[in-house]
Amino acid sequence: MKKFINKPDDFVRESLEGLAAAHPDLVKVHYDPTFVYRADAPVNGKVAIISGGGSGHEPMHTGFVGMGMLDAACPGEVFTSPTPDQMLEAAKKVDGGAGILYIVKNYSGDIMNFEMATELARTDGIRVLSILIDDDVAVKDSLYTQGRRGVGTTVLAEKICGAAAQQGYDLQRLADLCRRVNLNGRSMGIALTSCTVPAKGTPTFELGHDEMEIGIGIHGEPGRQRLSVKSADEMTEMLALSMIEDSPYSRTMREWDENQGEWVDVELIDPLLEQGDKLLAFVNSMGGTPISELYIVYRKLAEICEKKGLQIVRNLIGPYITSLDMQGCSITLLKLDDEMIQLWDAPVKTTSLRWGV
Amino acid sequence: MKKFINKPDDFVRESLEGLAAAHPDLVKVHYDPTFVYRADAPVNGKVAIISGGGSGHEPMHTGFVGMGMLDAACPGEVFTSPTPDQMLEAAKKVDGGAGILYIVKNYSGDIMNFEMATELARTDGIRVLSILIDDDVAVKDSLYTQGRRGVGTTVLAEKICGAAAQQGYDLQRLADLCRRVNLNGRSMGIALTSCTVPAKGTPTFELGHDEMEIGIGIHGEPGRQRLSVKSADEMTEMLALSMIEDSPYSRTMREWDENQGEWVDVELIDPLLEQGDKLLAFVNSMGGTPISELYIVYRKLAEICEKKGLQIVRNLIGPYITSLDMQGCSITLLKLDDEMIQLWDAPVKTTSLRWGV
Amino acid sequence: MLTKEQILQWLQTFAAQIEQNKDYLTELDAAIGDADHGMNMDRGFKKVILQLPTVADKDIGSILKTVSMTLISSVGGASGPLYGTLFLQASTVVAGQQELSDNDVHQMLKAGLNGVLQRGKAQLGDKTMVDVLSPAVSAFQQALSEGNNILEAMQQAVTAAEQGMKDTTPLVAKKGRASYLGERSIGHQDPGATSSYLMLKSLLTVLESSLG
Amino acid sequence: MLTKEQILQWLQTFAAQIEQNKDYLTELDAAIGDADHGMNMDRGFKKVILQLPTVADKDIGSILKTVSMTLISSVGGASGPLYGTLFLQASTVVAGQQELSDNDVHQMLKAGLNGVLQRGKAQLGDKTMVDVLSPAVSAFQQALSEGNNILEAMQQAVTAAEQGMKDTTPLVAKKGRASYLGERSIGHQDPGATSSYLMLKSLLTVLESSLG
Ligand SMILES: Nc1ncnc2c1ncn2[C@@H]1O[C@H](COP(=O)(O)OP(=O)(O)O)[C@@H](O)[C@H]1O
Ligand SMILES: Nc1ncnc2c1ncn2[C@@H]1O[C@H](COP(=O)(O)OP(=O)(O)O)[C@@H](O)[C@H]1O
Ligand SMILES: [Mg+2]
Ligand SMILES: [Mg+2]
Ligand SMILES: [Mg+2]
Ligand SMILES: [Mg+2]
Repeated sequence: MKKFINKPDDFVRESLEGLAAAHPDLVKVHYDPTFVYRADAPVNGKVAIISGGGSGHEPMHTGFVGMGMLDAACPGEVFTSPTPDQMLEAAKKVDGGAGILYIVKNYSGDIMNFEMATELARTDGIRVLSILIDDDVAVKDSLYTQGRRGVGTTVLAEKICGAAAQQGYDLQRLADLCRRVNLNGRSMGIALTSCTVPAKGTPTFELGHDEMEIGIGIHGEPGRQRLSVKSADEMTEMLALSMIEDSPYSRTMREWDENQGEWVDVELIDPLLEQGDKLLAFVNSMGGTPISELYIVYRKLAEICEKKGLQIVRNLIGPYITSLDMQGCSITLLKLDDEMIQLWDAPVKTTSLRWGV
Repeated sequence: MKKFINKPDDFVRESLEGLAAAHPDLVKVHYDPTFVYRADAPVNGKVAIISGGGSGHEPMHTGFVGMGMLDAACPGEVFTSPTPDQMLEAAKKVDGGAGILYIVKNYSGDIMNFEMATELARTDGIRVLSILIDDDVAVKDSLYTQGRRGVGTTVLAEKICGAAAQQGYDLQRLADLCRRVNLNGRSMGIALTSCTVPAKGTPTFELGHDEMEIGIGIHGEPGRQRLSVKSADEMTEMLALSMIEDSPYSRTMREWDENQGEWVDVELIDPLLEQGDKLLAFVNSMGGTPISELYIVYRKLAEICEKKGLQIVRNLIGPYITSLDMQGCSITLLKLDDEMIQLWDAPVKTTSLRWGV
Repeated sequence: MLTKEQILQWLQTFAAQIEQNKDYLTELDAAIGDADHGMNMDRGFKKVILQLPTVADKDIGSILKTVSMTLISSVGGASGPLYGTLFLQASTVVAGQQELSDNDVHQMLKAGLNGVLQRGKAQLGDKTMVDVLSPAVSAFQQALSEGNNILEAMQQAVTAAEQGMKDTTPLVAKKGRASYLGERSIGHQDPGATSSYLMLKSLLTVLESSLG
Repeated sequence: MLTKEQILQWLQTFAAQIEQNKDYLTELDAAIGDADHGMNMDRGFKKVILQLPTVADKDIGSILKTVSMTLISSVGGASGPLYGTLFLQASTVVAGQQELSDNDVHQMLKAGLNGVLQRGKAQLGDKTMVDVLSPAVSAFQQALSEGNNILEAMQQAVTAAEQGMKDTTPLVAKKGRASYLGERSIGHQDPGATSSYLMLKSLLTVLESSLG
């Protein structure tokens, strides 16, 4: 393994120290428990948004802390969800009195840790709602699995909800918006190489010189299928069609009922993509794929969407939700409404996503 | 070779088509000869800035076209400097009547092609000045080599000069500023892996599992020295000290004399770095190194600069001048004055660098 | 009967087992997960070992609660809340006690299993740690009810645990990360089941060395 | 004497040689440069071959000028302006001519070499195409002055070119990308020198097949 790290055990900590050193105007880092928070937190009267998850997906989430996006991010060890005390302490630090929205990716570890954090926050008198992101269409059924994974839509939900919080949405309205973004988002990814987890030191899986994994998540786990590599156009088509032709996905999700103070099951179904829909197209590098290749993917994606009568009205292209040094790419298609468009365009000032200010 | 490309020969073209499709509000692309230009070009009365070079360094230069940075970028084939007709046509397209500044990296190919373009522009009645960037301290002497290569400082010069042009600097003042940025910038890079040029299909050089190349350029060429890999802190220290302890570098550069209509030799010497200097620290990924590792490098770099009495007052961290999919990183230290700081902070709106707007 | 010293020895033995099998557990997780289970558990139990001296003179309930809190705040991932809840629920049924009767031990193990079931919602056959814990607790109870002593009961529990662990190999995972692999999760032993087996085997080791 | 047809054959032969040696030239460039010389030259000469029919009925000067313009606008890199200038300067001394005397050929080659020297500022021994062109032009002139015919002169030029090409191997590069390697450029043959050798050898092939 060749990486710019010192000891594998110090990877997360030292990377955060670098982040803090580089951007003291934007973020601060608290250690033990570890979380990154807006330098100007708490913002009085604003709902605070907290996300988190395993490290190794940078810039998500730590790079998205700042005005118009996250109030705090809780990084776990590499690919390991953070612990409830991190989330609880972060909530205490950034709570501006209007409550906290946890944006959680649908992994058993993340869910269980955030559930515990939600319960703990409540006993500490902090209002918390929690929304799960599960947008990865590679996972087909929800009955026999943990359900879809949370991937690219997470970034978009954080941006859109971050803008809404900044504009004064209250906690319930924000949670509803976040759920809506999730239901309208779909993702699918391909790996050309495995990533290498620093503590392990060798690639998580081995891919032959002409093989690719399709339907991967973001944790270096193998995908659903191993195929021989194809052209950029063919790979793009596989990804795009798996989303565009995705049949309605229904699942039961647990959400926190503030009034009853307990977890309740809610039935959720994705709206289908239809001709004339406006989309945000997000072409994402898994970390090791350069932007020049992402544009080749985008080129074909735009062509396919046009053919299908889908209108790409916004896009995001770059490495935003990664798997360490993995070569590969994922596409996220988010069906937009006018409210989401306005919120997407709103100013954002974080270390890794910035415009309008 | 596994990449998101179709045919290697179409790599550059299709990547540009994707760029154009993604950002029609910001840039347009002209083909045959190929150049990317500001969607609102020409900007009347403003000096236009044109850069260019081989492709494979994205986002540089094509991702830096837009308000407050470049007016046009001329991409060559991968790692192959573009041709004079590209530069000439781009100049005609973006000339707002106040002349053109070519920002050129110091490679024999780039120099020769831009020299021809300068001569051609003159015969077409367009005022052109041309400044060379040669900031790579890995190249030690200028007598026995082509001289230092142009690397990371190029990005910084394009941003700073772009802002100055936007603020109304005239051509001569802009050229003087660009020369000053170059003289104050130093860079040094390390490769952990080779990149793979699409048309070749195999890595340009082979590195063992525990080897690194130090003093690399940005074209996948081997560096000055091959060493066994070290910790991030040690690698950062090697890079940083080679710049901080760099002795004064003097060289003869050819610049275009507008009045005489010919090339003249100018003697240029870098100012030394001194205690108390204000710096812009630029930690750059070669394409395949994720941002989490760049922050580990930045962490140590900040520590070293502090110890040496150098003040980092601005920074830039990310993949901005790359070598396709190479894993590695480079550091650029630019000594700043107040004028440069103000120009760095000025709004910029390009596809890959954006703030303040 | 299980004394407080034996409980402490158990935790130490388990921590040592985890350290020893760290890479093995991670390799198992690499095949069908994200290559961190060994690291996660080891990080947690290293912290536990540091905490133990501070509570060694407290009751067993307090000790197990400290283990739980330490795991919850240091392991993360799926195994953190699961093992954390296991020890939390186990601690509640032995609160205040300095030693445990054979039945206490059974109640403790059962409470731990129930904690895992509650937190993780996995069922038997989902290819998780439940596939080890559940048959082991049943075997333990069965053995006790047939009049065996704690050592014998634990031997049978560990035999059932080992079988349960091995039986995860042909299963399709339905919970946790491995579930994303669908059919491709077949043929690999579940890492969490493996660490749970080590936990029970560590308890047996302590019993054998005390009584043997 | 060299006819217009022979000039056209030369360009075609050279283009074919480049295509055939594309990977070889690129490999040479990978060792001490950026792995594109074969691709660069091939891209340019494929365009040249497309252009040739449009100027085949013009004079030699016009043909060479078209070659030059085509190379300049399609090769890029260092070799584009260098070969472009070579053919540009060569074209000026044979402007308007339909055939070339032996001395015209010498003037043409010398003008080409001077173009490269002017544009690239390399000196003999800098490990560039100059190390092939310069000794070849000298040998050609020497052979003519000793009364040899053009075929014999060209044979000696190519012998000198081949020697110059091989002699680049032990040199430290002082121009172009290879110069960044310093001492590490030793032991590798220069790609541009190699393509220049192919250019001269192609001319010899044409002469041999016409006269032989
Ligand atoms: N819902 C669940 N119920 C019970 N056990 C589970 C559940 N989800 C995961 N596990 C167990 O956790 C183990 C993985 O733990 P670990 O690798 O530490 O966490 P993560 O999956 O978050 O990386 C699996 O092998 C499985 O035994
Ligand atoms: N200044 C120069 N003068 C003469 N020849 C040069 C000079 N610089 C480079 N060359 C020649 O160009 C060759 C490299 O060409 P090529 O690979 O096509 O361009 P680039 O170096 O821009 O990638 C070298 O092998 C060398 O022979
Ligand atoms: Mg994990
Ligand atoms: Mg080149
Ligand atoms: Mg795991
Ligand atoms: Mg080359």
